[in-house]
Amino acid sequence: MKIRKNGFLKTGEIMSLVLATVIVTGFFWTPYGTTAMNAAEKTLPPSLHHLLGTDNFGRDVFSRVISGAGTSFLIALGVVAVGCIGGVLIGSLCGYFGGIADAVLMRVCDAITAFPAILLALVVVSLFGGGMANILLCLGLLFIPSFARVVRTEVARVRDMNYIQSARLMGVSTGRILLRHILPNTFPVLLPAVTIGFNNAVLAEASMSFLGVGIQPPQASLGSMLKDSQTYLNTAPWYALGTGGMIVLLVLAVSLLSEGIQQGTGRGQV
Amino acid sequence: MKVLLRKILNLMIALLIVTLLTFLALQVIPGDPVTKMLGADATAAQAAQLRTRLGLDQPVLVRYGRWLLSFLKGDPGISYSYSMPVAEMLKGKLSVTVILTALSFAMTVLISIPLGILTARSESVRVNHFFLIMDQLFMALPPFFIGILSVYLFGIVLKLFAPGTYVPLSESVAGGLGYLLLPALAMALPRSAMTVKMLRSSIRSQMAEDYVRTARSRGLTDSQILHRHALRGAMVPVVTFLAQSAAEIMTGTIIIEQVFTIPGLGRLLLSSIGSRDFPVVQAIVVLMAVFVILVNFAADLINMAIDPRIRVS
Amino acid sequence: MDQTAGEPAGVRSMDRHGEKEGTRQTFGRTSCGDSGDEMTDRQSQKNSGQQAPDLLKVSGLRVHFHNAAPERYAVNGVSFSLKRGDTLGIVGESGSGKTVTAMCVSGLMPRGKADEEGSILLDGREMFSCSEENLRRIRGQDVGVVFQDPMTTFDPLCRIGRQVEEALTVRGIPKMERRKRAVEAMGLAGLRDAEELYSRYPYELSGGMLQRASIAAAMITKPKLLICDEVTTALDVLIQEQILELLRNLNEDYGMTILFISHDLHVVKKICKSVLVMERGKIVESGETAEVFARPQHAYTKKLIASIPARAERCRTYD
Amino acid sequence: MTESVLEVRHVSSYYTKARRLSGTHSGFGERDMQVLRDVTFSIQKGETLGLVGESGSGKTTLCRAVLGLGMDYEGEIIHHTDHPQMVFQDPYSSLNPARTVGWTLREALRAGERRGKRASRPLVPEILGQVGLSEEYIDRYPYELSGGQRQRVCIAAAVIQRPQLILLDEPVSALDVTIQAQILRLLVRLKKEFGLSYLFISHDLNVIYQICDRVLVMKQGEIVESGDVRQVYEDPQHDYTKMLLAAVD
Amino acid sequence: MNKKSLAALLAVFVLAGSLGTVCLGATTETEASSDGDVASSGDTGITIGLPQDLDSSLDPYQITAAGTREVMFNVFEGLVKPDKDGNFKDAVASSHEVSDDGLTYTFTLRDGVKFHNGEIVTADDVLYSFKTCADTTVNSSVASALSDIAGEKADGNTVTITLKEPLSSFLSAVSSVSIVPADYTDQASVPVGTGPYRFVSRSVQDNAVFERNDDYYGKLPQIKTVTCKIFEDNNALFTALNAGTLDMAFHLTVDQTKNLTNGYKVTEGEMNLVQALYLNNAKAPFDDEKVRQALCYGIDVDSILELTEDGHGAKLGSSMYPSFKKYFDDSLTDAYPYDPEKAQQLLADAGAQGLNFTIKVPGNYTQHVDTATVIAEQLSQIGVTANIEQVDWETWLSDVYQNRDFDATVIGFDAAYLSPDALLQRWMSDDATNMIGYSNPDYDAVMKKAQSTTDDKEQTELYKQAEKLLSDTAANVYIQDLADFVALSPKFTGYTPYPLYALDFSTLKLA
Repeated sequence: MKIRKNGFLKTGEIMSLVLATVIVTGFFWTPYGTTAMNAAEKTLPPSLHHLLGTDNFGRDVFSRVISGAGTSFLIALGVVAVGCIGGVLIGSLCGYFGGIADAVLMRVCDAITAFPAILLALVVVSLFGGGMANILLCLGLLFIPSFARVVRTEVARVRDMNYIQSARLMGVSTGRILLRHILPNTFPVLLPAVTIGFNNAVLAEASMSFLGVGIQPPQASLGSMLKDSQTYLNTAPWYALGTGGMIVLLVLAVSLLSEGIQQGTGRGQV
Repeated sequence: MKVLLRKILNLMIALLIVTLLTFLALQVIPGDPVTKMLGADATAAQAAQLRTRLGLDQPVLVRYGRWLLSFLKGDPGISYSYSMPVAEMLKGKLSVTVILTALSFAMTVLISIPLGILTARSESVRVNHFFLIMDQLFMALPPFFIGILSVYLFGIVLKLFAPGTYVPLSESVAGGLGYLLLPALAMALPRSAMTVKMLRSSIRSQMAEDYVRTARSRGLTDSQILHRHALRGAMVPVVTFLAQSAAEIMTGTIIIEQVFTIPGLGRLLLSSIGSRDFPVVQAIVVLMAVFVILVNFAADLINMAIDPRIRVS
Repeated sequence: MDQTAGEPAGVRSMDRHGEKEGTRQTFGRTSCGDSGDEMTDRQSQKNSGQQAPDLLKVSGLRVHFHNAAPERYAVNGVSFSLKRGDTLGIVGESGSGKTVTAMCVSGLMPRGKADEEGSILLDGREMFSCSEENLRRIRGQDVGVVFQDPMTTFDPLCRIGRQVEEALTVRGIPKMERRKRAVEAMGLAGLRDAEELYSRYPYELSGGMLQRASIAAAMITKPKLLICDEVTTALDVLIQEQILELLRNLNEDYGMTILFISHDLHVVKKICKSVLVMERGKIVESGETAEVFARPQHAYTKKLIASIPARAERCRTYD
Repeated sequence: MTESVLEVRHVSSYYTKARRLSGTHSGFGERDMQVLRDVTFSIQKGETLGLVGESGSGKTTLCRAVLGLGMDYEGEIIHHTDHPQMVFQDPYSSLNPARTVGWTLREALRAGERRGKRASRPLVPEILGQVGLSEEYIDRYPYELSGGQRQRVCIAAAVIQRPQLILLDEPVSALDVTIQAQILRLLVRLKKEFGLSYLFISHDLNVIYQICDRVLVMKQGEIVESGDVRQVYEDPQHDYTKMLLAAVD
Repeated sequence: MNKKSLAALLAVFVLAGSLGTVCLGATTETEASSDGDVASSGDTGITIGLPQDLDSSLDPYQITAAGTREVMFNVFEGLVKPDKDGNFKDAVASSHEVSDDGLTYTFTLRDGVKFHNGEIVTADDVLYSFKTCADTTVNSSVASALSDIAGEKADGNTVTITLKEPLSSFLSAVSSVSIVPADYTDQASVPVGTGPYRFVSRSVQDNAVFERNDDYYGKLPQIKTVTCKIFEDNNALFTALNAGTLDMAFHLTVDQTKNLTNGYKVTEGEMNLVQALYLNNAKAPFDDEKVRQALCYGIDVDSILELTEDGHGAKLGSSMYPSFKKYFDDSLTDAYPYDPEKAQQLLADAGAQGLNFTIKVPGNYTQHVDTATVIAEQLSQIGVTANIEQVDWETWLSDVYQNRDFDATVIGFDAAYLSPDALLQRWMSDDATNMIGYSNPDYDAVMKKAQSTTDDKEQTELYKQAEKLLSDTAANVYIQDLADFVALSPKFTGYTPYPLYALDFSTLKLA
């Protein structure tokens, strides 16, 4: 499926590329240690040494923002993966077979969407502790319904197409039909769902850390950093702007990229 | 009519599942409310006596059944830690969260529908590009970030409103509502951007349908076509999306109430989860779920009104 | 359905980014006529008194789509005329440009997607020099169009009656009169119990009934010209027969001039007095239908006629 | 009596509201109505049996019943061959849009092999050649092909497993007249080459006349007339058949 | 379906969405309780910010949180009451004498003292208060002091209490026995005491309102209504303060005072509490003294003060804060100078390299979270991984304080009443509130001796010995008495710091 170049795709690509390199390097090296404190350099304004200035412990905000972005990026990716896989599984089963399984699973999905995410997060965190894996698991669970619904409608539509009938006639097994014939056709629908999923995952993780339920210090997380930066809005506004700005950039890059791809394949809108 | 009954049935089942899920989730959370209420050095006898008084010694399902019955009768039980009726604790707070959600939802609808129609009709490529970029930008703004910035900008720098002084509506409707405007907007902005994007693409796809060409052949102007035909069809997916947004706004209030220090359900939910105050948590979660399911049901009804075929399917 | 990959898909689709605006070159022929005021029924009868013999005169029509290859013209220098009360058929395979020609005549060409040249005189008025406002007035008033697929030609969310009378609604005809004329038109189009069907939804009617309603909607304003674009293709043989019967009555009893587009030579043979054969945007042959079918001159016409397994010759080509 | 490939005895079927998923609207308000009424016929080996009738006469339902594609029916359907194949009317939904032509054909080969049809494993280019398409089409996606080319690929896919019976549901009615002729010629050639038998469904009597040996005329789910195609065309018995023939003349 | 009806349809949708929910809200919406806070106009009212909600039960003997005790200081009074210099002056009692053998205490009731519900205070109320307090108080040091009572007798308006053996801190224990009306069972939700302010109402998570007790026997406070506004955490409180909606806030951090832009007067004092990294001695790895000592060497208290409070705050070496001068042993402050190599050596000896533990800290106290963050960073220099788990206040109370389910925590312990026991009694092995499970027989012996001697000089020496034992065995990593910054609106003045964790509304007056 060739993708035509367009404005969105280019900007999206550049932004994602820059962000990805910054984040990946962040995993191995950051200008300063993400937790290295320096009493002498408390709340310094942005300068060449400290691109985004320093926080109330004298830690370099830029390094912490990068590693925080790294954490959020990994969690968002994991959440979308869990949501996507779970969603595709449930969606294709319901979409293809329908019947009671479909009715039951869909009602459970309705219930999960009606469930305030925070409560589930708290249950998981209080049970298993606040590590990245638990947050990833619990958010992932919450994202399954949205993917499931999208995939289910698409699978139901494709299931009755002629080329699926002929595949059945040829003797292709049901599993293979689902996996090799039907699912590739759901990818164009999955892309927007993945993008929206990614954006919501980044925001959900940040909100949970903001409420003190998500990633625990000293690990840098954009949400908890944003919460701490509230107090210093007056003397160190760059602390809040830098952190919040990174969240916006992360989300913007991915949505531009996906918009670009959709435009390119003619499925987006003008 | 049969379709309506089936929808109502689905609604009931979803509600039941939510209440059951909440109830089970709360049993699973570690930390026993009784020790919390009596303190660590309470004697075993005292603990057992309290447990029976609260009915905690019954099997889970019996307790669930009894709770559900009393909830349906409007009495969500007594709070463990504050030993006040839960209804008493909720009353001021529920209306705050509900009004905040309704306000934010109304803003989303009022911003996105006109804007969506406007952008769908504009032919010039430049205008479209501008709107697309604005959409992308606003969609990426997390509500709590907008919240922090606006509290700082409007609250502390410009002193337009005084953060932390939420006056309940019972006292001054203007004061209360005025205070809620900003938090509602903070939640509404990203939502409306998404809705505008969706409405525009939905209108565009309707305008490409065959019946639009037929209508043109009858001499209708573009705006006549849009308002008499295309817009209605385009609304169906948007209505469903809006209902979903209402649900997301409701759960979003938990964070926004924190940023704007509004005494709503969100803060109470967080602290009662901390103190394992099950009746309060249970009541809040179920109320939120009821709201979400009701709004989705309303969306289904409206979609049925718009598209006769849904009535029949 | 002739919508195959060959046919330029760009006819109806949205314009791509950065397409340059379409240009409508006119050769400065006669003006569009009284563009200013509102053209009402009575007035159009009045100035058709000194009617030109031909209701429609197309000369040198060339259409090039922006997204098509540079030298590939959808319509490449088409000229023909259509007398009042005549039924002219345009025949050709998909990609021959027959539908594009119809679109130009009915003024339904989407803006900004193609360059159009040449002249189209409709009842003495030059379509190309008309303002968009006038074109809009002509559509539905002087030209009625019936489209191919009855299932998608109606707005599914809107009752049938309201759509049949729409050409009148936009012309400010009061509600009661609109309803009366709509029911009357539906009756004329062969719909039994039109009163009851008036308030039904499109999904409640069969293909044949929808096509009849579509014809009623097109002729409710008694247009001078009725364009039928593949109207029988999506229908069964028996219903096709009934629709053709209806069109024949409209032509004979009401003098309705019909421009009939189709890829099905059988159907064209049954209804059209004269016929044009088009191939890749050009008219390769034209004349009386019987004459053209009996003694086709052009090689392409011969090939077309040969591939119809017409029952008359009864030869088993595949034995 | 050459042995028969398919026997259908007294098949009747009632159309109950299809098992649609909640949420997706299932089209028109249908009630329980009888779609097939006591249909009986058989197809001999190497024969092309025509089935003509208007839409809603039950042609497609009969096809689905014969192929067992989820249609419940009374009566008996006996297949003397295994895995009959089908070619559909609408070329746009007959090929997997997300897969190349080569992939689809390989998939058909692979499914065939799994069922032990080892036989001579024809290569994909060779198969395409049989239906008049060059090798370059292997890596093409369906949206890059014309209607006629797609139908050729569908026929290739149907023929690849060398089934004895192929059902053709309006295979050419979506195509231009000139292309129709080419496809019909291809079908006849393949029948001779691989000894196939066809159930050829169409609403176009002339196409039926050109290609079929025997013909069944169906009206509202019932076979009203059947017999040798020349005899039925020259001397139609049932007035419904007469009406159909008159309309085409 | 013309435009009009479509617009109508949309309006219905918006209405359905909001009406459905509002009426949902309305079903439980009745007139909100009279908790609307009175605009702080003129001399009548003041709004004070609290970083966390008051305890669920306001019964004086059940109060556990220091934050609740310092507010309820205005509502409840004992027979005697501490003043701003730390001495005990008569309150409900008009006078008190102690027999020279220190065994009998006679209090004469002040006549005409009324409870907030209008009843006159009688000797029976006093007896009832002492008996109920002894049975139900959660404060172990008060309970053990009251257990020393041999008998109580009331005649007319005097109450005499005889002890089994002399107890130097008994008078301070008496100050914490709040006098309550006999057989009044509703203290938990509607507390009634004799203090200068009476309780009006509270709305959970939102506010608590107190009003001047007009028939208070002592000097009538000038401010009529005191509204305490409750915030989820320090940030929210600070934002409201900065915007001028609060008149007063206390326990601010030094950074917050620097970010204050509304021209409020800031006074600095000490919080009078012992902040330390409290280690769960009952659980590995902190049951091993070497490991605890390693942490003491591995944590640089000076840099903690520097980073979190720009150097403010007072270092301390044991469970005693500097402003309690009489018993503060300054020599212990630098018992464990910062020595990373020694720390690592000790860890190696104890076989605990690569130590990994969790610090559970209440999220709503920024000071404690900041200290924990710095500690975690410092320990990572010596190869020790300290994970920080922020929990909300209620969870800290139940998990850490009551159920002792923690490795380490950063918190501050205050003195419930002005006596060394209030700070040291807790660490005796048989004490119910000994949350770190510290058990050291020598410490118990020294403490018992200290509590029973009547010679003040010897007693002080014994208490200091107890403190030294805590420091030698490195029971916890003692850090500081936090600097307490109080911001007060220029409209008010008269804030007087107390030598214990108390906030006296009655001294506040208009500037």
